[in-house]
Amino acid sequence: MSATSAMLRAGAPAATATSTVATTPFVEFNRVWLAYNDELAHRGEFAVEDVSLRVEPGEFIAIVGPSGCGKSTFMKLATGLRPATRGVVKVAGEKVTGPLQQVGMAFQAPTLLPWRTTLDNVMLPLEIVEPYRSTLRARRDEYVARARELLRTVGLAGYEDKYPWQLSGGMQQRASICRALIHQPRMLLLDEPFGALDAFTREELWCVLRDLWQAQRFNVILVTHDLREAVFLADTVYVMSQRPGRILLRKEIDLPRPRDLDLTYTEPFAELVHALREKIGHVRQH
Amino acid sequence: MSATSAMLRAGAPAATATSTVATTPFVEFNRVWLAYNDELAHRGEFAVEDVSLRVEPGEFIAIVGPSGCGKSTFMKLATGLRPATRGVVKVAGEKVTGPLQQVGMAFQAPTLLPWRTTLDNVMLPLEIVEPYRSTLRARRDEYVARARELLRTVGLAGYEDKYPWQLSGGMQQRASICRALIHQPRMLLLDEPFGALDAFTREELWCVLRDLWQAQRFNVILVTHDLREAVFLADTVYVMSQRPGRILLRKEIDLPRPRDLDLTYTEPFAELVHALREKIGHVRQH
Amino acid sequence: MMTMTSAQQRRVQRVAPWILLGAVLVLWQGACLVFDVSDFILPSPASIATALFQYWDVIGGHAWRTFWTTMAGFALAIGVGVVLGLVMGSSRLAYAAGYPLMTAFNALPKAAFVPILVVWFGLGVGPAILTAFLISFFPIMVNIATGLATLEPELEDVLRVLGAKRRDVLFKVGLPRAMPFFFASLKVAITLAFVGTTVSEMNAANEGVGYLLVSAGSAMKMPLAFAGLVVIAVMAMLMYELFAVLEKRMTGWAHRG
Amino acid sequence: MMTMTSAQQRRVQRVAPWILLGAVLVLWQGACLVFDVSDFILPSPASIATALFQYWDVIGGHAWRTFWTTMAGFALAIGVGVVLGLVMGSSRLAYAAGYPLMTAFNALPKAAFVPILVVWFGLGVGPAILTAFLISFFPIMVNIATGLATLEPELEDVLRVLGAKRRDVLFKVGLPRAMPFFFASLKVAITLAFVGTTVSEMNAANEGVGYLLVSAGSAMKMPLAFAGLVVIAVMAMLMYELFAVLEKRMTGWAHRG
Amino acid sequence: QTKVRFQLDWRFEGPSALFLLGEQKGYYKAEKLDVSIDAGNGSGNVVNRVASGTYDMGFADMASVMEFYGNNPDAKNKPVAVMMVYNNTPAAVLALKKSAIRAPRDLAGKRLGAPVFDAGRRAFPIFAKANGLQAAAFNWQAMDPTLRETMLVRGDLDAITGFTFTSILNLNARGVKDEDIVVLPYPQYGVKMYGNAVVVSEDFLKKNPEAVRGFLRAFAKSARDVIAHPEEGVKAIKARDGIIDEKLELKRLKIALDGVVKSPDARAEGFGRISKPRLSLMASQVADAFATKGRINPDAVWTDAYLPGAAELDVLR
Ligand SMILES: Nc1ncnc2c1ncn2[C@@H]1O[C@H](COP(=O)(O)OP(=O)(O)OP(=O)(O)O)[C@@H](O)[C@H]1O
Ligand SMILES: Nc1ncnc2c1ncn2[C@@H]1O[C@H](COP(=O)(O)OP(=O)(O)OP(=O)(O)O)[C@@H](O)[C@H]1O
Ligand SMILES: Cc1ncc(C[n+]2csc(CCO)c2C)c(N)n1
Ligand SMILES: [Mg+2]
Ligand SMILES: [Mg+2]
Repeated sequence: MSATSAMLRAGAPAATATSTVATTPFVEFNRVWLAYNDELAHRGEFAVEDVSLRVEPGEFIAIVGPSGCGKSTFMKLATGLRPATRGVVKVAGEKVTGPLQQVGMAFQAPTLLPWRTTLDNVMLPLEIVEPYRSTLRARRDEYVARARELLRTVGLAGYEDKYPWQLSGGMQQRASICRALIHQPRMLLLDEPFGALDAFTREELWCVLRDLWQAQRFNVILVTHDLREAVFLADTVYVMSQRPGRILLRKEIDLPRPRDLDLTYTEPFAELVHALREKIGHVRQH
Repeated sequence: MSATSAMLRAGAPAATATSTVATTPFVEFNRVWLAYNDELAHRGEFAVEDVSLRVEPGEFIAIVGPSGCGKSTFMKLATGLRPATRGVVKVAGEKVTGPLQQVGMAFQAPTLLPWRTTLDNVMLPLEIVEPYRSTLRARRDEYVARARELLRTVGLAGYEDKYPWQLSGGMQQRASICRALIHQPRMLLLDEPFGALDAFTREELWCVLRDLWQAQRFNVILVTHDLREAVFLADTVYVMSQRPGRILLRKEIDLPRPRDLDLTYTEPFAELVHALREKIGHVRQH
Repeated sequence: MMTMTSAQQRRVQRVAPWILLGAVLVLWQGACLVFDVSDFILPSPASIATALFQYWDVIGGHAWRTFWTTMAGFALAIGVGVVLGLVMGSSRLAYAAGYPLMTAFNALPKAAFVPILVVWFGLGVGPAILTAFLISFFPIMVNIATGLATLEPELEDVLRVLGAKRRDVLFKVGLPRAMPFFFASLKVAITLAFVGTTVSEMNAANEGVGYLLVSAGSAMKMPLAFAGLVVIAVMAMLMYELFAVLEKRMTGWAHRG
Repeated sequence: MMTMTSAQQRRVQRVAPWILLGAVLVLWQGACLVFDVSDFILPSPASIATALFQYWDVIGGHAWRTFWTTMAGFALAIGVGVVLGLVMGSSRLAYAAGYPLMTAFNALPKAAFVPILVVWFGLGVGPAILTAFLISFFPIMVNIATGLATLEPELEDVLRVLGAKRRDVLFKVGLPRAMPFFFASLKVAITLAFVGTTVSEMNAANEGVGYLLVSAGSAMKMPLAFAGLVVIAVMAMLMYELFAVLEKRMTGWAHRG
Repeated sequence: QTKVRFQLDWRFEGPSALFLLGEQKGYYKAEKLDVSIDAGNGSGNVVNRVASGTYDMGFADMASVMEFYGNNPDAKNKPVAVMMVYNNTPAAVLALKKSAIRAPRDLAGKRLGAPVFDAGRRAFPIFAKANGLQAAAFNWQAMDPTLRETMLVRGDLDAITGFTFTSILNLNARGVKDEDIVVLPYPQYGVKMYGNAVVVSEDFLKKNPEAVRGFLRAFAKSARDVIAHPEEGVKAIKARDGIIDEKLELKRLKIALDGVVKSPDARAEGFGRISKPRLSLMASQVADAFATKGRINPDAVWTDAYLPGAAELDVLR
């Protein structure tokens, strides 16, 4: 994939995903609680409770859990969009106090800006994030070409000049993924990015994401309801409980890399998925 | 499910789903084309092309197809939200010229009204559709109780008085499904209603929908990306092509009714799903 | 700001307008003293306060008259403005036909119409109410129409798919969606309504703050005239506070930033 | 309407304002004839047209003066209104502190300030430009502030998550989202700007339509005075058309109903 | 009881005592009239409102009345002057002593200013002609009445036109002493125009001639009292409008009485009355200076048929 290779960024972290040696973790949650406002906090209604986890540099983690359990909330904590009510969130060793730089995020809803065309929506991070911001004028053509290439990768060639409301739901979601990727972030957060896609398109995009990650080894946090997706892509899968969200289970996926789509039809893969499914089903009974 | 039985409506059509005798079809598409505006029509860019199909009264159909192929567009045609550029759409024997009465629709995006609480959003159809509209004042409490019961069924008990933006993505989607059901429509259109839900919640809602349908035998058009969902719920599955959307395949699902969740682990079920998947994969190569 | 609790912030926000008001008054008084501005040009806050105190009862009477006249005109403006806005916002034809003419009409100084209104309605509250109405319905109409015209079709479809009538769509989706626009326009319209009443009273009345303004002007009591202005300002501020409360209640869903 | 093509509809919409204008004129002329309204109360369209024709050059000169004066004041109002709106809309403290005072100030008839402006800036365009500015910046400010305050946090988050600075969020999301509000306010503000210029010219000027109004009024040439009003109305209508075109271009995304 | 809606030319200030004292003392009631007196904003408006039937009677500048006749010859309900009150126009040119303007001829080349509707400004061509000046040579500045004296004091203008009893007081208030003001009253410089008169609409006159007679009787009585005791008149104003400054209004009233009500011309012609030749001259002067559409017939503008008897009318003796 030419777009993928073109995106290999000089400063990408070199650590490999599977190294679990005592490096400082890239993302660290230390007993984090969040209530959406003071009043809810007083009433003890938390959206996530007592979440602790460590993500190594370059690790790909997936989060699964029932609807409304606090997955999106977790994402907001990890990017600093919401401050923790209690506990500490650290990213790259520093305490998170506000939104981070160099994050790419695809929200659960596509949230494309309705006054921008698809292309301009995808270009948005380049207008904000350095070093693109200051070189945008000089290298506009190059960046536009990159955005077009990325859109082509997700099957949106020919829709660059359409407005968001002229796209189907799944197309909007794909454009939103492009927007999260375009500036080659060090940390990529994807909140159910493939939820509105058919199985085939979805699997294609799995491969796109896998290749990008394989080449650049950024950190990924993926929220998904599709256990096959989680197992295929992630190094580690976290399972969250019903609301208020706690982390119930951490499952390392030790399938070899690089992984191929055919892997999903193999026995070990199916077993991992099944095991996760069982666990979640079991947890739900309580 | 008490909500389900409480909803048994006097005027529900009596025809059974599997009867393919020469009744007049409930929904009939006759070579329908749609372009989103005049200009696109002139350029020959259609969102759906030459769609013909017949849906019997009380039939449950599912539509699958790649992202952007025109499924949501098909729904808009079926409800009369969009007029066909060419061809004729008939519902209950009458040509569709504008939005129909007595339709229940869950859009792809939740589209809850942000100034209404969840409960008030669910109550909305009762303020519009007869006979609820004229009896709303007198029987408000009864209707509120019904809405609460319905919300409980989809796991939203306790969230009745929250505003949409205080709900998670999946919760919004469930509220939107409730809004489509509350007024016991004769025709129910669901555009990827379970896309944002985890597997377990999703299967629970399959059963809720199945029971409601079994009891009332309204018409359902379900758009989905989940082939298991389509096969489990529908009488007939239609497969659409890449854009511009055409109907490529019509597959009758002759699994016995009532269907149980365990059915999804049986051989015939898996075979049907696999066959559909093969077909779609094959079609995609072209 | 970062370190303030939300309760503290709310308290700061409550006193902020008073602090700003105080600062403005101090500056004004200072400028009057330093540049020795004569009362004929711009009376100092101190002399205005003196006038306010001295003529309290007279001003009160005029103010009350201006207040209820304005409220009457403003109520009319809300009614007509909302209805016209609904019509313009929901019919492209009405929009295309009516908007340019409405704009044209509203560019005319309403003072020019006061004599005509006096001929038709006599001296008294009639012209004042009508002037307040004529001057203030336009922003309401424009904002309601814009609110409706920018309604997302997706939200409209939620009702249309139920077979809702045009009226239902308007009242269940259009109007609520236009509420933030409506409240923005109310704040503009109330100020214009006061201006309208005052202008009309300046031209044709024996009562009201407008009359007070010209009468104090010709009696060469500029501080008194400015005291009249201050009273109008206070009334407008009170109305603003009322709208702010209503806005918070009714469009809280839109203000969750 | 159902059976019209969109091209036909567009044509109907183009002629609609002219038809309405014609209807209003015919009604007005009819009323003047039937009720025998004298020229000194409300001149008939025919006599206004006569005056327009007869004094074409004089009116033209005054109109040009009023036009550019208004444009100057209006440009100032846009600049200041947008900036203040940005400040108010993005800072809760500024909103809480400034809004009530702004409302209060805007409820005062600007005519009362013209004498002060004249004393400071002399007779001439200065007071007229400033009056046009003072009267018209408020709606712009209010609407921009409201547009920003009602911005959906989800859209804001799209930028915040990139580590965007406050300014970026404002310019990339806040302002575009506020554009429909902005254009609504422009339509109100331009009418007010014309009113402001005219009022100022009525009070202190030797030129401009405002001067024409009072001098024609005092010479009991009401048709000429109304011809002046007509010219203002036409100028306002032209500006409206300009804004309509701009609005269509810039906020097409919001008007897709 | 006949209802009479009466419109003053201006706000409730000094000269309005002539009308208000009678109201306070019940003189109109005694004539079986229910009179309501409203403040006004200029003679032009009085003429319009009486002509349109909004008011039955009013107090307006004779020149405005004549101008209305000249411009609206076909109007059906013209105001008719029935009693002269300001026998001379109160208009004057005013300047500051330091400007070296002492006589009309000194005005040549000077900057003049006044509101466009100011009676003195509009009649200035007549003043100019009477004093050998070229009216067309003057470049006027227009402004709101509230600005006129301020601009003169600030030196933006060399001279202004205005009513004596307004402009002198306004100048005083701006710190200019009487001895530093040069006043060139029109009547003393060859302009023999009449000032304000009581006007009645033709309709009202036809329907209620007795009411008009009664009104004028009561008004003459009121005027007599005011001339005898101006302070009492000022108290009547104060009762109507609480904000007035009694000292100031007393001074204003006295200037008005001395200058235009008890002027030598008034004493010669008699209070309330006019002289036909003088009125005819004024009619042609107004038609020229105000460039009216048609000529003005002085006999249509004025009637003395409703004046009270000499005993009641001669308040100046
Ligand atoms: N309002 C619109 N204006 C113009 N084109 C549109 C509009 N809405 C949809 N389209 C186009 O119509 C085609 C079909 O869209 P539709 O929403 O029906 O797809 P879909 O099958 O529902 O896809 P998805 O599974 O992604 O929701 C798309 O190519 C889209 O770009
Ligand atoms: N802005 C908010 N204000 C108050 N409560 C909120 C807000 N956003 C989310 N919540 C609550 O927080 C809880 C967790 O929400 P969150 O969006 O994180 O769930 P989720 O795991 O992403 O669910 P889904 O899979 O349905 O998207 C929910 O119960 C929701 O009601
Ligand atoms: C204080 C004052 N203001 C305005 C006028 C002007 N005026 C003279 S005639 C006329 C026509 C009104 O219908 C107008 C406005 C005045 N004379 N006095
Ligand atoms: Mg979520
Ligand atoms: Mg779709």
